[in-house]
Amino acid sequence: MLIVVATLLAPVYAKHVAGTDPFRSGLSAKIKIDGKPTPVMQQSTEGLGLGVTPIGPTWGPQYMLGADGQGRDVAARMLYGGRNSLLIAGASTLICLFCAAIIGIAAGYSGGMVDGVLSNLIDMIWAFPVYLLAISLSIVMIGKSFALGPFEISSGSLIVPILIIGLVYVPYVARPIRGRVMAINQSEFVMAARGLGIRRWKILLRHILPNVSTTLIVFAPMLMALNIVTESSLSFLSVGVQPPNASWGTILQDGQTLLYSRPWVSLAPGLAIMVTVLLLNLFGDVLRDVLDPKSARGR
Amino acid sequence: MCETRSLMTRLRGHILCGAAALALGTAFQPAFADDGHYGGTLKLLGVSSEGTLDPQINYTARYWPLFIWTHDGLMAFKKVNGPESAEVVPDLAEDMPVLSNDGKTYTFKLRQGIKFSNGKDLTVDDVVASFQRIFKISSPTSGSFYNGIVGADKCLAEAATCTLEGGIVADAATNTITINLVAPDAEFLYKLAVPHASIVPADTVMKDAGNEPIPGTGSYMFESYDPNASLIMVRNPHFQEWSKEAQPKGYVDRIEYTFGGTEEAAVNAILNGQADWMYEPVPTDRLAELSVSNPDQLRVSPLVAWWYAPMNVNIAPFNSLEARQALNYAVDRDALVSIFGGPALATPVCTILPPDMPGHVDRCDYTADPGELWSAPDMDKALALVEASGTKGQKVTVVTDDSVTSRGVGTYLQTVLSDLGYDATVQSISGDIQFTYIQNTNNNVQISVTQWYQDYPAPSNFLNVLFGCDSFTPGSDSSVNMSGICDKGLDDRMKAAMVLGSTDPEAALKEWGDIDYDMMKLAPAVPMFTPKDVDLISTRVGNYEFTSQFHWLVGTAWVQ
Amino acid sequence: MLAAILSRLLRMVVVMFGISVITFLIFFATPSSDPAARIAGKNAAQETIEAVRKDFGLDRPLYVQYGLMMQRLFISQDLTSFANRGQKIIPTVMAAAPATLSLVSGAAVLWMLGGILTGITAAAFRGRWPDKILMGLSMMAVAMPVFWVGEMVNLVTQNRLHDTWAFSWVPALGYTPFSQDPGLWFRSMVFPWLTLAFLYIGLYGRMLRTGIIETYQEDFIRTARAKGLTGRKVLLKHATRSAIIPIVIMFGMDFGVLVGGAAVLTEVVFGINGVGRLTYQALKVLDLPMIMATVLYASFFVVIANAVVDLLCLLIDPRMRRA
Amino acid sequence: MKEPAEMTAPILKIEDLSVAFLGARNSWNRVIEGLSFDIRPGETVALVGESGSGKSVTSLSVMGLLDPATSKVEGRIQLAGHEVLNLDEAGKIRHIRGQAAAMIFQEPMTSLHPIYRVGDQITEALTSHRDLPKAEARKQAIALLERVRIPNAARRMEDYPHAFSGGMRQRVMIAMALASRPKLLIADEPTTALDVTVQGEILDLLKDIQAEYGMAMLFITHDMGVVAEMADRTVVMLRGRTVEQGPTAEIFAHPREPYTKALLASVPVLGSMKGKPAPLRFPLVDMKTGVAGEALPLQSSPDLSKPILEVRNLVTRFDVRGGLLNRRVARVHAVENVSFRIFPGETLSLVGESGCGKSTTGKSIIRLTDHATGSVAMAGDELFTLRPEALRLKRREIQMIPQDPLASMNPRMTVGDALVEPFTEHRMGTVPQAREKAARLMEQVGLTRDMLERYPHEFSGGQRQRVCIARALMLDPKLIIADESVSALDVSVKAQVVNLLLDIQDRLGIAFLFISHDIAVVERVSHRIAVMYMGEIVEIGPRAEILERPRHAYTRQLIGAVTVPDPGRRHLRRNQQIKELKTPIRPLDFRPPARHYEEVAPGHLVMVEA
Repeated sequence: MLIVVATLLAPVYAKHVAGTDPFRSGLSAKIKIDGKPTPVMQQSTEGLGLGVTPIGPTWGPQYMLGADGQGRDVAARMLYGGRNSLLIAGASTLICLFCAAIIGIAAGYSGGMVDGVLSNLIDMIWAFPVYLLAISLSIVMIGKSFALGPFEISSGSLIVPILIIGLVYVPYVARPIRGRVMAINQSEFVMAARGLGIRRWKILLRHILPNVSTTLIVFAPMLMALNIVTESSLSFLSVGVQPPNASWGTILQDGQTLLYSRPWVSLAPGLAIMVTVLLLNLFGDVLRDVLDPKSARGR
Repeated sequence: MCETRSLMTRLRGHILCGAAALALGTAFQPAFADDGHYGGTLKLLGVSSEGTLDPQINYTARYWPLFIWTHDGLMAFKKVNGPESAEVVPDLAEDMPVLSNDGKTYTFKLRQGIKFSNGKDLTVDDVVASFQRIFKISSPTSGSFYNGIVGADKCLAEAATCTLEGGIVADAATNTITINLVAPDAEFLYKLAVPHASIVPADTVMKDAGNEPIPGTGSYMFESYDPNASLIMVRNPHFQEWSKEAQPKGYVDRIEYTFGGTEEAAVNAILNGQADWMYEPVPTDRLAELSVSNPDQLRVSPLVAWWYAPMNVNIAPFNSLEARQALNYAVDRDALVSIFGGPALATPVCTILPPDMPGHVDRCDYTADPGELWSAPDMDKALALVEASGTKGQKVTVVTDDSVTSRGVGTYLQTVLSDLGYDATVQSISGDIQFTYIQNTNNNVQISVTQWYQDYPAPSNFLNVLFGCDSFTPGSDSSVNMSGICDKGLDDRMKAAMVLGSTDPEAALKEWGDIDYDMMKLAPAVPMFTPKDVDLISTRVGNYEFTSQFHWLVGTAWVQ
Repeated sequence: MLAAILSRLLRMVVVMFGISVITFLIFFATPSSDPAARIAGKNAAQETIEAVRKDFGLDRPLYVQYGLMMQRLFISQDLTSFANRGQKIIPTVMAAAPATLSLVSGAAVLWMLGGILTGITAAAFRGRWPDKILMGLSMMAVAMPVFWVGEMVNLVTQNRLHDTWAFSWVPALGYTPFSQDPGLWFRSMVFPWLTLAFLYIGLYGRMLRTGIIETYQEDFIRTARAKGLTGRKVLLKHATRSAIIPIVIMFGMDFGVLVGGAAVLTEVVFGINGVGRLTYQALKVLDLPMIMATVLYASFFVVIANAVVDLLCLLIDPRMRRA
Repeated sequence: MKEPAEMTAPILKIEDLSVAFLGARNSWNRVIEGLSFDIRPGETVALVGESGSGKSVTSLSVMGLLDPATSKVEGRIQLAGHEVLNLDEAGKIRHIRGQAAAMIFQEPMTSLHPIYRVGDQITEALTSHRDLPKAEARKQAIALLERVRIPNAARRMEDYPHAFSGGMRQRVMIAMALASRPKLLIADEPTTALDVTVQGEILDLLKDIQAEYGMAMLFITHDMGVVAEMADRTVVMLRGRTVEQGPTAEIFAHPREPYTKALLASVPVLGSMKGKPAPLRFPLVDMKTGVAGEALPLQSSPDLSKPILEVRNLVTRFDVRGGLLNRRVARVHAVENVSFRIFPGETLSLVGESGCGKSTTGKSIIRLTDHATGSVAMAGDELFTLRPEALRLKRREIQMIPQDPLASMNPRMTVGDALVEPFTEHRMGTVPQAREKAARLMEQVGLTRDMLERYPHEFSGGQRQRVCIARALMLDPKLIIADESVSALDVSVKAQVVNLLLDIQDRLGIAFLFISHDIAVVERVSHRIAVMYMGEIVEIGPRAEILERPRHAYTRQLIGAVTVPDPGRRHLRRNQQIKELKTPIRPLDFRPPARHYEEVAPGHLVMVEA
């Protein structure tokens, strides 16, 4: 919650406190430190004078966490990046749950051929290591704009990582959903509903779906936590969010090249990811306890 | 030369030094005659290997500097330090060739008594077979460097039966080789001096030799090659020095090139004296520290290259000359230089021909204060031009590769384009894909960030290759004229200049300079800066020599 | 039994066939991936590209190309890279495998020991501070991106504290084969092992703890206690033995996936030239033959892991042995 | 002859025991209050009461098996000289568990560790308190298995629990409990989960062993029949308190407390219907006074002109898949060639033990399983050939009342919605009409209108079963299949629900297919009875014929195994042969033999033994 609020405040921070645009190169920007204007990108003057180093953390309102290789305010980018990270993780979670629910329910409820085909497909994608699948999809999609129905998705759009991250975990959710649907479909109360002459689609809608939904809800925070890490990994490998847009993963990637001179550019997003994921996992545990009395007993 | 992406990788995120001359100065004394320096093992590091060991196929900046020590062509670039290294000298040929037939026929006399590393004698048959092999194995440059040889067209069409009938004529009795060209080519000798024209034994397999070393005539030979582990070079036991400037006897006895690891690890290893040199550029964030702590281990050298942003003149908004010029006015080269590592590592440029390229003239129109050199951006003029072009508000996507510097440049360009009133975004693609991606017109790339390094020191290598009509093939991944510009007048002038080069090089160079200036009036690209090369070497390496052609000369360095 | 093995093999072939087809199609859907242009080299003439296209069979229909590639990969085994002409694919993958295997096996030992210890300790001290501390650490381990942990480890061991007594023994990043220098191999793998294992210790520890605690609700645990067994025996022999079955299953799957190259992030961060990194680099340069080989290699291990896990289940859980 | 129990000191002495559990919001709920009783060596004391009366909690307290974090135990428990409540978990309590007292549990299926061999589990019980060489421990374990009459004991030592049937597992549990020759054996509902014939065997075994070992036994059960058969003394519990305790014969003959009287009056007793032609309601017992009212017989009688349901040659077989291949390896012949008819207003009961195929028969009839073949005609319409939509509409006429009402209701739907749904689904009226009917039916089944807004988990077991009955009645069915509908209910509730069903039949003339293993209840409700064994009907006929003149050996065995709440039967031994329960799993190439039935009396058919 705190993180959401903090990231929503990003524009306020960027405009009114830091006074910088986190998406604009600030290569020749200067800030005042102790009253003296100091360039954000500091040209090395000693020795051979090779290299330009961005300013380090000032712990003041401007460049609180220092600048990145483009002279942009890392703190401001952290907030915007957090927005994107959360947006991507959230949206991909929804997509994943949606697709997994459809596939899982289709496979689990219809059985027979449909189940056979879908289950085998799931198994096949399962055997494809997640990161490799995500990386290859990213490379394909980033290189190409494509039309999805009436929507043109441009390659730099956030929709690309959202789709990719959303899709790669579908088998991992669809499989348990399918199992759950099959279990519910065999359960006494569905039997009873059939015995009462309730129509098939109504059984699905009124009896199966509401009971699968807890499973889906329990998955949500865990999946979102996973997606945040996946997003950062993909961005770290530069196949995720595209510049100049930011996410915690891209900031980490920027920070990688400054690791030895400006470690805060890496530390900050890493810590942010850790805290967010931690909170999501905790929330997931709580949710599971609330919704699933069986495991609550175990705690 | 050796322009492959690896070269770009090598230069990714670089550096450079105002104190270059100073650093170079210390390494200068060509202390030959000191036999005490012979021997030892040179240890090189690379993050990854780069493919086949076939000198006629491999087109990478990583291996070309090695092939010049294991193989020879009829000609060679001088293996000496500094600008002189751009000169071609006879290598396997005894002398410079005799030109006849209006510059279309070259006659070489082959040196006698040279043996391949497998002990066989070098004969004219080997030379003929080697040239046929270029085509039979579809060498990457077979169609661009050697297509001027008579019979090459047939060979390109039907590689398997290539004979180069009438193109290459050998006379074993007189030990001469005659090469007939379709038209005069002022750059032909350069083309004979690059590794693709290496002379290999006639019985070499007529396909990519892969990881199997092919015997050569150089001072070293490949002993073993495992692309995942290492490449070992040892002395060629049959080598006798015949020309110190073409193929000197190297100092070290053994060269071990180890693959794997990371740049950071390589830096540490060199600092700890566990290795002598690394192929990859020193990570930027270490440079500032190293330039203070270990300045005597850094070598900064100028390169003949440029970073530029080609603009597609065939689609909006850069089909408008004003729009292209506006961007040229608006880009702050100083900011770009600072992305690359500061003024010690890069110099702003305004022209297509880099400063060290023959024919280059200091002229700059697109600056606040037009004159010889770039001074500052002129935003007012740029804004006015955009207004006049009527392209304001259009969408522009800058396509960069995913290296740190390239993305930095792209992001900066996006900022400038936004300032000019465009709706700009950046798209960064894996470097290896990006280079072909931006060439293909099907991808509708509007503007991209890329680099070009010389293959050999000829202006056509920049102007004609990058902006000539022949380099533009719509719908192909190989269409290096990324701007898609084809100006009939300028194209004819370039063709004429190339012909002129074979008779009056001086006049030709002047004409190239004018073409450069006139081409920039059309602004098919934004010239950004010319980068410099930084090498980090161990403290025991002596006699560091740098050539613009093949960069560090590994063979003339010593370790003891 | 033979029939069972055969059917397993058949399933494996089907899965791998599917994966190879998907890989192949993804590749050809990628823009700017014309292998001919990239094999031919920078600024190659159109004729050269055509010649290469023909030479590599890239002008044939897709299904023929697919067949050719499979033939060269599995039968003649001389498939070469698109990106690095002449680089033979199979020896390259085989050469990368030991590095990955070293990384993953070492980490696996650590994480199994660590995870089991963590899970049992936490369950034994349920609700008390050792449990809380261990579970807090586990949650953190799960929450931190592995590449970031790796980077921070590098920052400390390679740079910030490298000159202190604590980390001066840490060699430069990169992989040294065991056969070359066992000592160096070990020292260079310590931190990659720890980094990779950290995440899994967290995962396994949490899962085992939950499993043990859930098992404690089972009737047979009540029976064991009613028999008068010591608390320790109930915990270690009765509760843990049951709760560890899902851990073993998970371990089999994780191990298979990681050996297949899923440790890509760890390999990249620590500069280990393993299969994951090889795959990643092949993907970045769109080197189809290499991608194909590494992806099939990876899926092979996943499928094998599946089979081994099934077998393991039969061994450790007699209930599965029915029929 | 036993020495008088009064002469020796009690082995277990419970004084003023109170137990509270931690509930929601950290409140302590008292589940046992002021419980006191004692057991002397060699004596059997039964703790009897309905669910929630605190019987099991008492036994767990004695063993110290309650989780100290969530429970609070006060009072005194003296066991073989130990103050149980003063012992700590770390060590001393072990002197009690398995040494002074041993325990067997209700669920033999889950009480053995699934992944250890049976032999190892018994050996472990032997060695955990004594230093025994391995070989010696093994020998003793085999001896114990033999003692509990497990055939091939030595070989079966190597088997895992899943290879044992429920009865066999319970024997293993007993063997394990005997391992250290405890002074007290606590048996917590040891036969509840078992089939009636197996129950008899286990009770026999317990009696034998007690006689042989001379140990005391605390026997916990809800079944008055079992109490009568096993216990020297009986403690009747209600909601955590003792209602009455005393010698069993005394309690049965002259119950003093109204609750005890009510309990005894509600127990269905096999044989009590002798000479009664029509199904008979249970007498209603006033809980305050314990006075039983009059038992009203069913008023209406079946209309025998035309069957409402005619089942012919019903066969249901399931494939058993297994192995790494998941191939078909065998077939379960769940229902094999079953034929019968039910007439309007008639109740036909299907009886038999678990796994005999009676529930599958019920499900097959209304096509809730896909594997049935044969012919089922419902009021003239052949169900097996109906198209899905027609079948759906036809289902209105046959309704089911499930065994487990909680599982058969969607936990996310209010009871009101669950009742309205089928009504509107069959377009029988508008939603307000449906709600009105639902409210009326709720009242008819003894619930209130406002309960329609509740969720299933907010009801007690008996109430839920009433809801399920109401739901079935929403569709005005002609036939109701009651699948073990009252089996899981406490006796007093069971009586009420059975009465309710009879009321409905009286009023609406609905036919019932009553599926149950509880022969005493079956006797109450049936017009006719069919006995199933291994998927086949072995005997079918009028109720009195079957129960009073059983012809088939299995029917006799079944009836003989039924416990009767008559302390006079205490020393009865059934002396049945020990056998593993047969399963209807057959090889793929199995061809069921042709069966013939003989009509021994009008309407009384018996399968002819081959």
